[in-house]
Amino acid sequence: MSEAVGSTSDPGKTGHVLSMRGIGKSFLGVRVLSGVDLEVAAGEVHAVVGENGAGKSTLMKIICGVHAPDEGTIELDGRPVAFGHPLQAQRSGIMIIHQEFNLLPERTVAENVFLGREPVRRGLVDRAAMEKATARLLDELGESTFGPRDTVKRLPVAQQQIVEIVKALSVNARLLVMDEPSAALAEHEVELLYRLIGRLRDRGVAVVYISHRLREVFDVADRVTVLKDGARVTTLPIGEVTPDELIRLMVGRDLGTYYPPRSAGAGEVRLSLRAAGNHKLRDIDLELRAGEIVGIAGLQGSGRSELAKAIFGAEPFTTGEMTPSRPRSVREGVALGIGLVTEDRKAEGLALRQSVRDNVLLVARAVGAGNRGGVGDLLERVRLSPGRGEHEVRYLSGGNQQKVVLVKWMTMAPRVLLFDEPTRGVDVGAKAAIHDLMRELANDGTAIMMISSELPELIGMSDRIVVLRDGRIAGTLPAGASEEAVMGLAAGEVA
Amino acid sequence: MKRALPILAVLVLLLAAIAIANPFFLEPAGFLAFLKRAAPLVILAAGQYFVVVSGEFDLSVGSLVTAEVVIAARLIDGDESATWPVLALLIVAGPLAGLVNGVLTTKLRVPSFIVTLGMLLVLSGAVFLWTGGAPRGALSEGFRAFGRGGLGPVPWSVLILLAVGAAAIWLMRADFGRTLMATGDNERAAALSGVRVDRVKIFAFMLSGLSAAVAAILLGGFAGVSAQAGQGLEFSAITAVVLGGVVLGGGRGSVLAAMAGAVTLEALFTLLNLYGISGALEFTVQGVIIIAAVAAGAVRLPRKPTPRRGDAHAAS
Amino acid sequence: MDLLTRARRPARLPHGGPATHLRDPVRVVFLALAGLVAAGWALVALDGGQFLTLESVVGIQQRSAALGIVAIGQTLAILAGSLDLSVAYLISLASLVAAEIMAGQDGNIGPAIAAVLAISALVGLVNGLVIARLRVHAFIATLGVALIIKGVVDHLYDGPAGKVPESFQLLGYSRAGPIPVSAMLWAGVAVVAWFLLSRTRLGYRIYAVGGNEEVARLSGIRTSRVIVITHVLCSVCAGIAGLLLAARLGAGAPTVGTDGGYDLESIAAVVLGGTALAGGRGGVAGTVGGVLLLAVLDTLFNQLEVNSFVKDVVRGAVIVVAVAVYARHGTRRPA
Amino acid sequence: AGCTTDKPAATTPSAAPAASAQGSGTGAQSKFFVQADFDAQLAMRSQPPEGPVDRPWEQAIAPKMTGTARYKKDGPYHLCFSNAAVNNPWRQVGWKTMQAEVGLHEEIGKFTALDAEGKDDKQISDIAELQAKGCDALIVSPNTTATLTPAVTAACGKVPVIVFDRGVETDCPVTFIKPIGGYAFGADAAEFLAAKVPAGGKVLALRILPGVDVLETRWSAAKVIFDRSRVQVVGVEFTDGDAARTKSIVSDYIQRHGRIDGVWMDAGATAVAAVEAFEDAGLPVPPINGEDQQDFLQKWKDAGLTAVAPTYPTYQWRTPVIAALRILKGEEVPETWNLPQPKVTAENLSSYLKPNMPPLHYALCGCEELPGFPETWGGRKG
Ligand SMILES: Nc1ncnc2c1ncn2[C@@H]1O[C@H](COP(=O)(O)OP(=O)(O)OP(=O)(O)O)[C@@H](O)[C@H]1O
Ligand SMILES: Nc1ncnc2c1ncn2[C@@H]1O[C@H](COP(=O)(O)OP(=O)(O)OP(=O)(O)O)[C@@H](O)[C@H]1O
Ligand SMILES: O[C@@H]1[C@@H](O)[C@H](O)OC[C@H]1O
Ligand SMILES: [Mg+2]
Ligand SMILES: [Mg+2]
Repeated sequence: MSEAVGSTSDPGKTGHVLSMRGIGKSFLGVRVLSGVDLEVAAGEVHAVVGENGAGKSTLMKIICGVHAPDEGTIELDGRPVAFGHPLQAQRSGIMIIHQEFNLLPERTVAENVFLGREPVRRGLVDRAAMEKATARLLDELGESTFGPRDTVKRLPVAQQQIVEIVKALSVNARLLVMDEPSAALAEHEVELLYRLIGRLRDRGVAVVYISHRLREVFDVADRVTVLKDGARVTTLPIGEVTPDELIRLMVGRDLGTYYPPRSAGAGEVRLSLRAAGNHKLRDIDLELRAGEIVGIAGLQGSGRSELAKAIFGAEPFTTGEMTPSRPRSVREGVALGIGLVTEDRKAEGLALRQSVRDNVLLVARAVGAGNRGGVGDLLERVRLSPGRGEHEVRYLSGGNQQKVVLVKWMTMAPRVLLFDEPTRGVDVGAKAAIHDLMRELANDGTAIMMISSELPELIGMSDRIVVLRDGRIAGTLPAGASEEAVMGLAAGEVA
Repeated sequence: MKRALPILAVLVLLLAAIAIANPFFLEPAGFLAFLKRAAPLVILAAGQYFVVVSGEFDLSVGSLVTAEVVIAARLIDGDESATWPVLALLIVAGPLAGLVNGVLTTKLRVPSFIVTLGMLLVLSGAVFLWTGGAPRGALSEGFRAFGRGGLGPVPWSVLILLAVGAAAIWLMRADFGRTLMATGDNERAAALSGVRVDRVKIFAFMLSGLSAAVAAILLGGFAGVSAQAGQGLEFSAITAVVLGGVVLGGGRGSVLAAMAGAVTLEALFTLLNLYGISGALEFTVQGVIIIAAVAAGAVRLPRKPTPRRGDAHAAS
Repeated sequence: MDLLTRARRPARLPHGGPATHLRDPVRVVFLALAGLVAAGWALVALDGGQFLTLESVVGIQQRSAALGIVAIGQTLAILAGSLDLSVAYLISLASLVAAEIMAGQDGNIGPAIAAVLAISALVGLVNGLVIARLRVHAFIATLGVALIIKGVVDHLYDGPAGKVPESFQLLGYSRAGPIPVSAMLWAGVAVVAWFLLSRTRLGYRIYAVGGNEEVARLSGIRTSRVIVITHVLCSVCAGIAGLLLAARLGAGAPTVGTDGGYDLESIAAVVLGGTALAGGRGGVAGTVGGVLLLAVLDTLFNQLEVNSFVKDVVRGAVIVVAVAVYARHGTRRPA
Repeated sequence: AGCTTDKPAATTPSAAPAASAQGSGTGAQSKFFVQADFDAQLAMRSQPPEGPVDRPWEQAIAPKMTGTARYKKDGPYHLCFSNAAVNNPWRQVGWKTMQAEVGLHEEIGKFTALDAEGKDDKQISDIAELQAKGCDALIVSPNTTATLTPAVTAACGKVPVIVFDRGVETDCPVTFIKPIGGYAFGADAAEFLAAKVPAGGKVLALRILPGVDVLETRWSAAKVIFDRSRVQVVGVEFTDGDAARTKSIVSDYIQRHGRIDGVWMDAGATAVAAVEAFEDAGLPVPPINGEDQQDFLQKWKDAGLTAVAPTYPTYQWRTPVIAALRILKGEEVPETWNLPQPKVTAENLSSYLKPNMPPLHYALCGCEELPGFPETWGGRKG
């Protein structure tokens, strides 16, 4: 805490803590931001929204010294600043929770929280002080399941996210940037985040909040800035805009209805589980039918991803039965006609430095089958111009990347397709396109299972919702069930 | 191909400089002699490429080359009729060593740097244990022909080099190559797409072993049996691959560029020799050029983001 | 009562069962070391000899001191996610610089040590800058620097040169009872490095940079600086080893570093000690164990007069097996 | 325990004067060159050795005997050997020969050998460790001359020490065993070339590596001879003892100079590679020297080369064992034991050529009568 910079010269609720003007930035000749203005006042929660690739994260990285802007000025409390390194931003009281994972798995919680700012006494790192301060912060958050000395890699993802939040709070920041802090959190966990943000606001901290979940934006923000194609569209008090208007501002058009219409009815049984289980799952009975989208709900760690991976063959089922047969490897899963759109496309779905084409053909090449000729048609079908086939995937927006993953499985014409968080971190426009595609695939006779932590999406898309709790099926709900009903089952409360 | 351009430019420049100092180099015989000398390293670089692009290292190729030459000499022992059986044995033994490297790396999850370092120690120890400290026996004339003789004016080594080069390029365009590349880029994504990543990597190590076997046949043929046949070749091969713009860590670079890197390295040696840079300072020049070339080639591309849920460690 | 805590199941945190003992590589190395000493005792006794005589205990330490010091430096580099292949040539260079400047005169010892440390630091600086600023992979960068030093050394020297005065040779030969001065020097370097890693900010930053350079940078750490400093320290360790070898040889020798195979052997000792080659995990204690393990193995082979080729085979196998054991116990859970 | 040192009291290395005679193409004279030693060795070549004619490893040229009565003790003896390395065929043949020699003597109760694997530092520790093993005599084949001196000096105080092959910079060992030496080797080859290569002819000199005294003296003697002759030395190159490198270097020289009229080599191991470079270029092989290795002798015969092969006989590995026993029995031994150093010529080639032995075998091993011959040396019966 020795270097923490408090807001000693409080500009008051009127002055702007941060004011950026005319910010422009290009990467390798590609213009990513141009002429962006952003002003954030003390005690304000300022949401920044926009489609994937709109430039939100880039703007945030400029604020905190990761990137230097090509043009424009940044003022902090009215004084111009130019950060050459994240360290300088930190010293000026700017903290950020990055969109990307930002912890050292091999180090302890306390070491991570104070990373780069370790307190020293007589030249030596003061472990005790560090751990005490971390413990206090965890306490403040009501976090009691882990302590300052636990190694981060042993924590589940949600708890790792808490560590990141604690890390940001450990500095008495005057400006806190949160770039999709909720992406790894389940909805109810977001509630806690709200409370934290509220407390920071009361303390006069300026907060920049980025999320693709519009509901969160309306829940916490005071003002919202919309970015589109690297430029600022507008900045509005949150009370002056409706969700539909906000979407139109982001996408530039009306998106109409949120979810495609449900199908008429389910067809033959494509896959069924009887009392299936493993180290994490118990007594799973489940049927997936042609033409049907089955939603899987549950809290973080309830076993949803595990279920998808086990059906797919990436993890084993050790008990029970699966028909037509139980795959013992991914290849056997693929041979059974099963595909899996993983929940983390960058870590598990894509080879980012390979071309779109190589990614799309990966499954077909791996198993030596599939429709290789029709790649161009498939790309067109998901509205990716076939000309982009040779582009490296990492240059695509999140939504387009997700489409590549989808096409990868479409080359195999799967009988069963499992979607794990298919729209996580995907903007509203691409999200609607993916929803449409899922329904199209179902209508073409594919059996679909969909996991999502976003309840409106899950309820909007599913023909049937299976709720998992602690690795078991807590119940099954019909299409259109209420959020309360789902949550009740998931959390084990009497609904 | 685009990534191969800078190295090809450097290569042309070096070749021109050699030609100026030694006009004989422009004659077919002179150029063929150069290619013949470069062949073993180029072949090794092609083999090393498969391993590097899959995200691994193979430090054992140098001692594998030595081992193969020494084993061949002892087994053939000057007996002409043993030539072909022993050749066949070498061609099998190389990939076999690669198989062990690959299995230990993938199944035991030991970094390949360590596995192949261990293999280096084990191979050199075992071979000399078997021969009592120095090579014994002799290679037959038939064996030597691959490194000494030729088809008319074209040395066998050059023909073999062309064949290996064509095969390597073909392999990289085939399903194997594409899945290997994807594995080097993102192993987890490849595995979840049905790629048998262990098998693909093991195969890459086997190809590296095979290239060592071929290089051993050419080197043994060229100069006869020697305990130094493969000395330092692992470092030369990795250097060549990197000079060709292939990225240590995997997932990027072309096999053609890797081979061009090896030719460039050989051209560099030739040039330094021609201009009479004193024997020792040659190393200094080589060191400076390697660092400079790699530094110049390291265009600052955006780094791979570390995803929230992924394993924070890239494979070594 | 908030949802967050209720919904989460308790994290699987380590408990002190017997399995976790084996999860710590440092314990494994020292257990293996103890086992080897016991086995050696038995084997040599069967052979009619005595394993731990004063001479062999002194021998083990003398044999491991130089490698030990280099390996400490290498540990720092590897922890920071780098590695240094130039140490072997630097050792040769350092021994020559030391012996040439000393030229047999006691009065020159000070300047000679200063010069060696300065040159080593310079080499480390170059290594570090090439890696951190020019963004050349450490493997290639340090290999390149190794070639540069080799060229210079080979160009200037064709055999042992210089002379180390008697008083400085004591560094290589004196001992207090069973503890040679060289081993004390090694212990000193190890303690300093341990202290650095576990108690100073620099140490924390070395782990951070090795664990994930991008995370470190985003957390406000000047990663280039950490890498450069680490390489300077690594090279200084190699320089100290060069001084020690000069004291032992009485002269500088252009091949003493490469003959000793200090480049790959130091890396092998580090990973044998459980430090992850990818960086960010491990430490000095393991390295000390790794070096001692190699030295005891050497002594055992010596006593049993095992052919040196068998040694290479065994050594190669031991290294691979050890790292395989760590891989098995270390990273069960995906992060 | 107080402070102890295992270090010897004082060493006085003889700084070799660099008698530099700038010659044509041969560069500066080696700092290892000592005119007196050069003269002595060249003279020794024509001095008849003393001792049994059929056992050259027991012969000595102009021996100055030294008494050893103070080392006399009763057997059985424990002999120890600190070996620099077994890393090339020459040392491999020698090591086999030494072991066989040990086998001949029942009075040797125990023979302990440590291999330093080419590492100075290890050999220093090895020597220290051997002293603790209760050796009656210590044989040392030093890895490097200067750097092993302190360790050998230290050992001298405790046991009788016998040094052979490469020397040390102290005369504390009871005896130093070596063939006549490098000057004689280098001169034998250079004189041959000077005689066979026409005036103005281009000679290429190939050396293994710099800095090893026994190799430095070979080249420095050749340099003296070449400087006096009318041949032109167009290049002096280091081959690392690597056949491929040798062949490449020779090919390059042929390419650059159009022709090469003679090849001088400081060691024979890569002589065949040099010969092949001419063959592969379709040129006649010029006068060349090799060593007494079978592959070269065979090539010589098959291709009818104009060649000579000075030797550095591996039978010298027998002598230290013999010397050690004599010392322990209190018999006199030469202070410096100069073994005869024959050369293979066109006339006596056939007597050294042994087709049943492996190609890297050294003819002058003196091992033909030893038990286990020829199999132990990798040869075939018949
Ligand atoms: N380091 C970089 N190098 C090159 N291009 C980059 C880099 N970082 C971002 N980009 C590109 O800049 C554009 C804006 O990316 P940015 O990450 O800021 O978008 P975003 O609005 O945060 O999107 P998302 O909602 O998906 O997080 C994208 O096209 C992206 O590919
Ligand atoms: N309590 C826990 N301790 C350790 N790891 C956990 C824990 N809970 C979940 N994980 C890890 O998190 C990952 C996801 O687990 P799981 O399939 O159970 O979650 P999920 O229901 O899909 O939740 P989500 O996908 O939202 O994280 C798995 O890799 C699992 O090992
Ligand atoms: O020891 C030396 C040996 O290694 C070399 O091959 O020939 C000369 C010897 O002195
Ligand atoms: Mg973003
Ligand atoms: Mg999940």
